[in-house]
Amino acid sequence: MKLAFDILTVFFVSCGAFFFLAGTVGLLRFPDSLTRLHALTKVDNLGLGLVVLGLLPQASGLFAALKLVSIWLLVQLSGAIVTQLIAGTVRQNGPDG
Amino acid sequence: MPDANVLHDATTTDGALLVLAIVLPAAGILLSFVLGGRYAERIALILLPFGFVIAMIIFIDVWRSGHLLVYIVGDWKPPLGIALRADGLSATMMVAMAIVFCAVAIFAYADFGTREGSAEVRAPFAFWILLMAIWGAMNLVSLGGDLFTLYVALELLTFAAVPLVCLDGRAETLQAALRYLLFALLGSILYLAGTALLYGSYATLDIVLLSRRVEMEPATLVAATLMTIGLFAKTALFPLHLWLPPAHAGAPAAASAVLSAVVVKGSFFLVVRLWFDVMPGMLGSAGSQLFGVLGAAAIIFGSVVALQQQRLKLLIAYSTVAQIGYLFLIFPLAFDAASAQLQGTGALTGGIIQAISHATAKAAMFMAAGLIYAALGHDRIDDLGGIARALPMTVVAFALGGVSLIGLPPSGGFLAKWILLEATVATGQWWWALVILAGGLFTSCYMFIVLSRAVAPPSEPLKFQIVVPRYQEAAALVLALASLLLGFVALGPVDVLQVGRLDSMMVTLR
Amino acid sequence: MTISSAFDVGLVVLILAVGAATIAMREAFAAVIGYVVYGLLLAMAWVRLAAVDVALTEAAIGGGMTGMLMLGAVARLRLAEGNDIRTSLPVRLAAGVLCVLVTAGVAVAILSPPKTIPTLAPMVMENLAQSGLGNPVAGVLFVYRALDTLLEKVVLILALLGVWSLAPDSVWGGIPGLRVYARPGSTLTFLAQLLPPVGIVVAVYMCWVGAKEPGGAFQGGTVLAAMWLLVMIAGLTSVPSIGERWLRRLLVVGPVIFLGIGLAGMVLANAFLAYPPGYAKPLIVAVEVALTLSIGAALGLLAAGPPERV
Amino acid sequence: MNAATLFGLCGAVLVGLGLYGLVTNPEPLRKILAFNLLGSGVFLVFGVVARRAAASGLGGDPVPQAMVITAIVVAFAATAMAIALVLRLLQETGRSTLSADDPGGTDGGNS
Repeated sequence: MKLAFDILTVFFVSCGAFFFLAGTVGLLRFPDSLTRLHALTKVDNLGLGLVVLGLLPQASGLFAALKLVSIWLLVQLSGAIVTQLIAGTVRQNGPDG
Repeated sequence: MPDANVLHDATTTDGALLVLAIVLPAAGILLSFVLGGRYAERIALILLPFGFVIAMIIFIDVWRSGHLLVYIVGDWKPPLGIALRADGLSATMMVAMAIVFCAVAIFAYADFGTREGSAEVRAPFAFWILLMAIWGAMNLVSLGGDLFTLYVALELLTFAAVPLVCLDGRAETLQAALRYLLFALLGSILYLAGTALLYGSYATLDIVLLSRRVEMEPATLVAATLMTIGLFAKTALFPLHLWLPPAHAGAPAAASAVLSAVVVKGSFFLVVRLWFDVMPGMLGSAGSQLFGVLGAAAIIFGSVVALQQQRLKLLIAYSTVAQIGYLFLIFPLAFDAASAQLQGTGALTGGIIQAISHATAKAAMFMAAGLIYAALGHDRIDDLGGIARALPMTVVAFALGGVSLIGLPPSGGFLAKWILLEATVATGQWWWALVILAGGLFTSCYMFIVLSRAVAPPSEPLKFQIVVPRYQEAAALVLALASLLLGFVALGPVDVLQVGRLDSMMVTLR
Repeated sequence: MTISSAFDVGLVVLILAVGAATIAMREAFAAVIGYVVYGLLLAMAWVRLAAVDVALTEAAIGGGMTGMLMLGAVARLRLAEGNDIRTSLPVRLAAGVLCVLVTAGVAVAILSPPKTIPTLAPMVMENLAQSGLGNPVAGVLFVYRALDTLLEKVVLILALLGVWSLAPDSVWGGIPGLRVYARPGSTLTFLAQLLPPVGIVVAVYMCWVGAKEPGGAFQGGTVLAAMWLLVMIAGLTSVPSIGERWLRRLLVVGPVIFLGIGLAGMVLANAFLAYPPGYAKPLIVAVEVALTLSIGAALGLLAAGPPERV
Repeated sequence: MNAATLFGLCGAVLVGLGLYGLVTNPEPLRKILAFNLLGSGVFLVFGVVARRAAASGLGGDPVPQAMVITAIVVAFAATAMAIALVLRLLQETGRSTLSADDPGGTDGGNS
């Protein structure tokens, strides 16, 4: 049982880490702000989501698991909104604004 | 060791006075802030005289009993808790500073008084609260028995002093304030780094405990060096003085008086605490000579630049740079080659008297310069002609302050320099005597320039901007007289400075 | 090399790289962004040093609030004239030598620890039970070294007064110059409506657990300040003028209660800032709650800057 | 080398970096940033002092940890005041420099 949990953790966290890596490469390599934002949201949603999912089996109890999920939700929320704000600014002021 | 167990860690009778000396200003700040309007002024004017009374009682207590006053805050003894201690040095400093604060408050009543019924005004509201803050911070600097508490005191001092510089909101003073702030922050962070390392080595920051535990180790030396550089920056010791002249010369007169007389003495006091109390055996001969060289350079440089100034307030500010130099001559002179220790006797007494006489004299001079500026609308030294006839009391106050700076008898400056000269003879370090005498000569030169212009007839009839209130002139004169008559303490309670020194010295001799 | 020490090395390298970048970068904006990242990395370092209380404070204040303050300043300074020339090479070299010396000094001090490392931890724990607190850091802040904590609150008020005193005379008592982006229906408004309830719960939680576990008045106060600023920036609530009675009262309520309880200790217990036996915990919690409010208000207003309009 | 020493050396380097930025960078805002870097290096030194003194089941000595919390708040207040000064200066003059003779520029070279 413990082993199965550990395997799950390793799998999901690795997947999450992959998305983090991909998102970071995108952030550095993509040509303009909007596409970079696109790359970043992948990190927020999928990357962090997978990491949290992977950590859930290791959580010490229901409360800790809830805390983990709420971290993901909060990052989702703030990430999405901040991305919106940046994108809005870009649309308003042009790519250099 | 007979007194190794005397930790000064029990609250003494009257120890509560020490708490009062810190709580009163803190409460005054909070109350003024919340009540607003004219209350800041009223609260400050009520509390500052109380501060003088408290300082006097503490002083008399220490003097009469010959013992420290101690208060253990929260009933937690060091190293876990914090002790407040009043020894001879701190009691003396507190009284001297309280006198300056009271005089400044009277002086400032004219510039920062608010009329009945008017709304809250920015500059007065800020000024009175900041004045109380400096008062509280100085009390804490004097009484704090723990190096981290003293860090908080230093920060209190910084946060109170910087806004005073730019109260008038002109671009030059804003720039001076920013520069001052950066220097002061650098100073306090270096000081803090030193406390971190000291705590790491000895697990206490209590001054008495530390003085018993310190050993010659790399970490301790690094800590002491960092703290000293930080404190030098705050004291504006040459060559870290760059911030001082524009800041002190640009501030409103009452603020300049406090900054020059009081604030720089706070960090100087901590240098003394650190080297004389915490680690008297660490400075060594070379270190004490280095301090002396910096002091001598400050005296020469400050005086020479002061001589070249066109504006009165800048001249006084550079004179502060020079006078700070004297304070650091005490280190080579207090160094006892036989025991390789700093001895807290003759030279230290001279240094403290110099600090006090400079505080009173310089406050008086800045006030006088402020009055001259207010009356003429400028402070160009070349155009001071006729001012001596128009504002005789002010010019006399300025001149008397100068007498003390030069070191003519019976002034405090005379007594201080006399003691320092005696120490040069006793320790056979004649070269410092040359510096002391040269400094006096320079000071007489620039005083002569200013006074000769002031008594000269005016080139054109003087036009006065305002009528200077008498009590402002009187406040300046009283401080100048205090500085002039300070020399007479030689007949009285000079030995109070030794209270509390002997035992910490003996312990480190082990 | 174990995984955790590899992590530490990686973390240190990252911290130093980002730190050096904030110094070396030409663009002020990029440097500030770098500093925010740096603050978060540093918070991780604090976790690795087993100082969760400090990590929370560093993340909230060092990274968050300072970063926000700096970003606001950069935005305004962009309009300023092009800045002066770089410092000359000899000066930079001299400064470099000085800094290497300082670094070497501190490094030597760290590499030569005393043979037996002295600590106050046992003494702190021994006496902690008396106060009923479970968090040793809170014990130091509110029991053993309460004087420092109290005076530091006064420092905070003074700093705020200092910031306010920079205002021109004509706008004294006016409204701080916080930039407001009020656009009803915008995403910012949405965030400002959604986040504060969560944030306030977090702040209350932090303040409440501070007695037992990491957290406390500083961290809770910072979260409160952040929420308040968010709501003000989104234009959902107006920025208060600095003359408001309630605002002044809010700012001093923490230190005043702290001071009051401290003075009461002279009569009811046996010293200033001592707590009567058995009442220590409730009194400290009361002080912490009041301080959380005052700290939140003070930090928020420090970030908002001096008054700029009436 | 243990983790505490590693972070301690990191702190030492940060102190140097911050000091360098504070002395050499002409822009006030960058000086303030450098001051914060310098400060955080000093705080790390506190952290190391705390960490290596771990005892009684604690991860570190709580006394220096508490001191750091106090110092972080003070450093923030200082930053806020410095930035307010810079912005006010900008308002008055349209510039934000510290004039030609730069504080800490030529003079900071002594120790």
